Amino acid sequence: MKQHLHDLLRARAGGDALAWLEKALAATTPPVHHNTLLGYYSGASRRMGKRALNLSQQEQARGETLDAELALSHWGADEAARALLLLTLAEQLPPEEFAELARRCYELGDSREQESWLRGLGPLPDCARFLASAVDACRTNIIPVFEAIACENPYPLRVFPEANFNQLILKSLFNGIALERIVGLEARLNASLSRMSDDYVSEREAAGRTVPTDIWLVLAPHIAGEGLVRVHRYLSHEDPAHRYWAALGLGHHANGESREALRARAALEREPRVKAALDGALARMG
Amino acid sequence: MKQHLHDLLRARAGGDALAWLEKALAATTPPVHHNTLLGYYSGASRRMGKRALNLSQQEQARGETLDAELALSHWGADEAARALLLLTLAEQLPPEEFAELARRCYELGDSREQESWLRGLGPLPDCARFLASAVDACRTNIIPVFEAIACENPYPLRVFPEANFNQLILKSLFNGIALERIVGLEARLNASLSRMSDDYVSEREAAGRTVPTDIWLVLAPHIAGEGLVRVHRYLSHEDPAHRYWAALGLGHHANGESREALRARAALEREPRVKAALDGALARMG
Amino acid sequence: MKMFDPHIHMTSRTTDDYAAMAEAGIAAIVEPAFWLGQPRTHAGSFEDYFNGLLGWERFRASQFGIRHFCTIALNPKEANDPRLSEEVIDMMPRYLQKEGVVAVGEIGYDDQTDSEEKLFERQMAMAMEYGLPVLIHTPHRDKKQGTVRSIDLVKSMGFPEERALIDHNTEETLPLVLDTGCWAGHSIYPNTKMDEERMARLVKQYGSERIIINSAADWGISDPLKVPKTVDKMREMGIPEVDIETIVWSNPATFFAQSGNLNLEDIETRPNINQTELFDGNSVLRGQTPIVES
Amino acid sequence: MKMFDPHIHMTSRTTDDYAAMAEAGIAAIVEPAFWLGQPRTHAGSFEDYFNGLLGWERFRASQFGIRHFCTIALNPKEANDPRLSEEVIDMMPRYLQKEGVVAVGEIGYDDQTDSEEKLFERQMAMAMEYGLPVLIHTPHRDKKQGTVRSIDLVKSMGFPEERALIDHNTEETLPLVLDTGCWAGHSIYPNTKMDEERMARLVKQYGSERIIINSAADWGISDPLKVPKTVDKMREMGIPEVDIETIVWSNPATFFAQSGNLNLEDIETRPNINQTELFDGNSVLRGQTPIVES
Repeated sequence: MKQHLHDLLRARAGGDALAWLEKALAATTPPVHHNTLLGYYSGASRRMGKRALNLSQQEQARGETLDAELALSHWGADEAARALLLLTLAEQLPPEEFAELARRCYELGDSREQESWLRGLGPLPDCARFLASAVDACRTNIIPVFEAIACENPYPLRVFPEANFNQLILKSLFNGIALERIVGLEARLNASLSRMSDDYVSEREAAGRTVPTDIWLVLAPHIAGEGLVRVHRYLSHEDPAHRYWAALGLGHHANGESREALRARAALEREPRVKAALDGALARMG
Repeated sequence: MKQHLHDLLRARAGGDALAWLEKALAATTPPVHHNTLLGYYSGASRRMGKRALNLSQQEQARGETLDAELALSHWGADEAARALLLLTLAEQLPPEEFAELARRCYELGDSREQESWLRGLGPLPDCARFLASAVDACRTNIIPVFEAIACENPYPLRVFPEANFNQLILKSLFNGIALERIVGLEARLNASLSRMSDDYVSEREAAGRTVPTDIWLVLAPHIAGEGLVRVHRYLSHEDPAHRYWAALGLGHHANGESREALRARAALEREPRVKAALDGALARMG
Repeated sequence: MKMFDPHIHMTSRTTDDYAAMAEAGIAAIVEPAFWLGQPRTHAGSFEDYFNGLLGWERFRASQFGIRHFCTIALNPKEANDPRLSEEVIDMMPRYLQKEGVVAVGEIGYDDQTDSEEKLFERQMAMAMEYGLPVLIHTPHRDKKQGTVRSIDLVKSMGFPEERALIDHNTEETLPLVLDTGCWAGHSIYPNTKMDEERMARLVKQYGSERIIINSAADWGISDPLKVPKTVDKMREMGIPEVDIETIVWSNPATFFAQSGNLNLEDIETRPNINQTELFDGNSVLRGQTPIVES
Repeated sequence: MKMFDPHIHMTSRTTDDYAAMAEAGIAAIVEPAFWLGQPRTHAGSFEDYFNGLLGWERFRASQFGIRHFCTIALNPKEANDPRLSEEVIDMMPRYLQKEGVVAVGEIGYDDQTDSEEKLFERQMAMAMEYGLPVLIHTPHRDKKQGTVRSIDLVKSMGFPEERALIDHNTEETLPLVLDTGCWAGHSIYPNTKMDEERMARLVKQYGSERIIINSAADWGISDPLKVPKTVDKMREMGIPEVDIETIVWSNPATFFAQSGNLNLEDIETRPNINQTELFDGNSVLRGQTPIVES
């Protein structure tokens, strides 16, 4: 990954930027002066620019062999440079010193630096040691920072314990962030998440408010009783988005209880996208 | 002073309050637990109440033999208790430990605690070591805290270097605090203060704004040239307060240049208070 | 009508807000210690924040004739860094003995993690030790579960229920709180959470006993006049004056008076405003024509 | 008319203020690091404050389509505690390399003490090292003397005058500043310091070259709309549009662009507002109907 990032930057950056980058990378040779490194970590936006990498097909293919779930194409040049800097540091420093310095890069970062740091977490060696910072980042009110850890990022899928993963999903729902943007969501569905989502729908309904349409994807799979009845109700909702996500969620339902409801709806459904979702769900149930 | 404060509190506080006070005083015996002491320092307002001591004539007389310039009668019971606590600590602790703990009492204090601390500075042994905190207190925007160091308090008179004393006077003028409330002001008049006050009047006049009437007390004594001409102009101002303070200030003028102006005004003046001030100023010049 | 806003973060609000609040009849407020929109990374920041609540902010309020009280705590959103939380907890006893402090709060759950629970419990114990009420924040996410867990903790610790105020209630959590001896707070927000009309409906259904409302105004889109606006709505919907007054004055005053640091007689009278002294370029009132009351 | 408020402390202001500013035409602001009404006692508080300026506050502004820049410094009011000032100065280089930082400031004199001067000088040297402009606060007390001393320091250090903005000018200090190559800022306050009409008169007398105006709004009685209000007054008094635009847009933009962190082309276009994502109970927009621009 280190080599890949370096190649991507070399293919894009101008002479001044590359010269700066090489100087920054040279500063990773021990003994490392931490404040200098923190300065380089900050300086990347100004020196490398923030344009997205926009990978070519060939570059994309190479990236996928290294990490199929990393959305490198959307990273800015500054973000790639920051990830490269940390990957290089990880090779140069003893693990504890590296972890301490990496954490300071996060804590002292402005929003863009924090976003870069969170996006670049996955490729770091022993990345689970940064779990506390990643979970803490989920508490932020700065939506782009939250998106950097929650969206198009495989780190939560791979490292977050269930409780933290569920909080991340709930916060995405609160913030109107499409659940499709969460990497590996279907692999992390769980009973608590269904229960929490169901409580959230109850709260919204009691307050006379609308419900996020994609909530059914995480609510339906482990729900029973009244909650399941409610999903079935939304399966016939006038908004096709509700019908679509309810069908998708029911497709992940642990038992076959919903087969009848799905069949009944499929018989009436006119919207092709929803129809496909209903058929898919029925097919999953076999 | 310690004994006097203790007696004043014993004559006023109820049984619960006194029991609390004795417990607090007992906590000053080394080894002192700093957080406990800080707790007692804070608790005084709640336990002793904030009513002013209102000294009897006899108490007043005794206080004046100890420190004629301390306005004990206006201190609250809580403030007296805090001063007593610090005086007792000063006897019990090595000087450095005492100074450190005393400073924390100030830094961690709410406004009332800071006011108490500032009012109680003068009687502390080697009180000049707290100059930095006292000067820092003058930067506050919380007017009652500023008043606690600036007004009815002999500490600035006794300890402040000229530059800090002048800033205190200027800030009092900005805040509309009557200069009469500053202890020993006449003993600290100086040329810089006259120059700074004169610049302030120029700034106010250029902005088309009014000027504090008592500024002449600190402006006039060391002024010459155009500044002196201006004081003479205000000596005939339609507001008698301006005339009064201009007369008083000119009475402190270093040379006799103003004698003619004072005499001319005295011949016209109808306001008895202003007339007395003019006569007094002329008498001072001999 | 004299009103009390028992939950408002004035540190993030302006003097224009203070002026409008005083004009609308708000005579007393409680500013709970919470977070500032972004996590702090040093215990020293908390010390400076607490000092600000007890010093500068109290003074700002006094300039508009508003009595300012505060609560002190390590809030749950910043309770997950063990280094920081130990230091903040260590400094709390110093603050809990100060006269402007009327409760330990906001404590409670945010993400409902183990470290939040540990600090929630420790601070409840401190409130018991210092004889103070507690202000319990309930989470935005998984609110009902968070409320149930908060109530369970109050009960399992034997914390006096009449000294616990559980805040940010909704239609679903209010009956759970009223089933206990705890008080129930409601944050009235522009367009979300609880609004004026829903609140008035809850009062119609449940009455005024142990019901408290607040604006929770802060650095987000919020409205420091939500208490008076909810009063208007309650009137419009025919709720008796005595119930309204109970909700917006007696209830919060009675609850926080349990701290021993809020005197019910004192707060009946508005403090004198003396703005004459405030001409400094650095004071809240920069040379405006002063208001003087004798 | 697009306007720039180059000195406003949004940390102490509300989202209502942001909304009103955007509505009035303010498209870019600079928030200088200053003090918060009460002295901080820990360097960690400054770190959290600087992080807030570069993170949370920038995000809040972006939600209203306003570009937020900041300046970083240890201000003179808090420059007298040697322990604290060393630590803050040590952390500054980390911040001076960040992209949102357009100057070192506010530096300068407050009480005009020796320690203020030492830190003023050190921070001027840092600005030279990092190629940044400086924002120089002039004192309220003994202002003229403080301005003269500030100008003397700029000259004696050989600091490039075109990169120094000397702020809070009055009738008496403006000609002193214009006699140098420095820029002259003016803080327009409600009822005091400089007001709209006096400002317009100064513009009539001295023109628009190197003249900058700001609201300096903060936690005191101040007005975040003083820039647009002064624009109205200047129009009313017959000052040509081109001069007005120079004062409220080109001048501050040109001055801060010298940092390399403010791109003149970028700020000509308003950033897209995307509020769709902000439904969280903890975001600035708590579930209000979102504004979406494409």
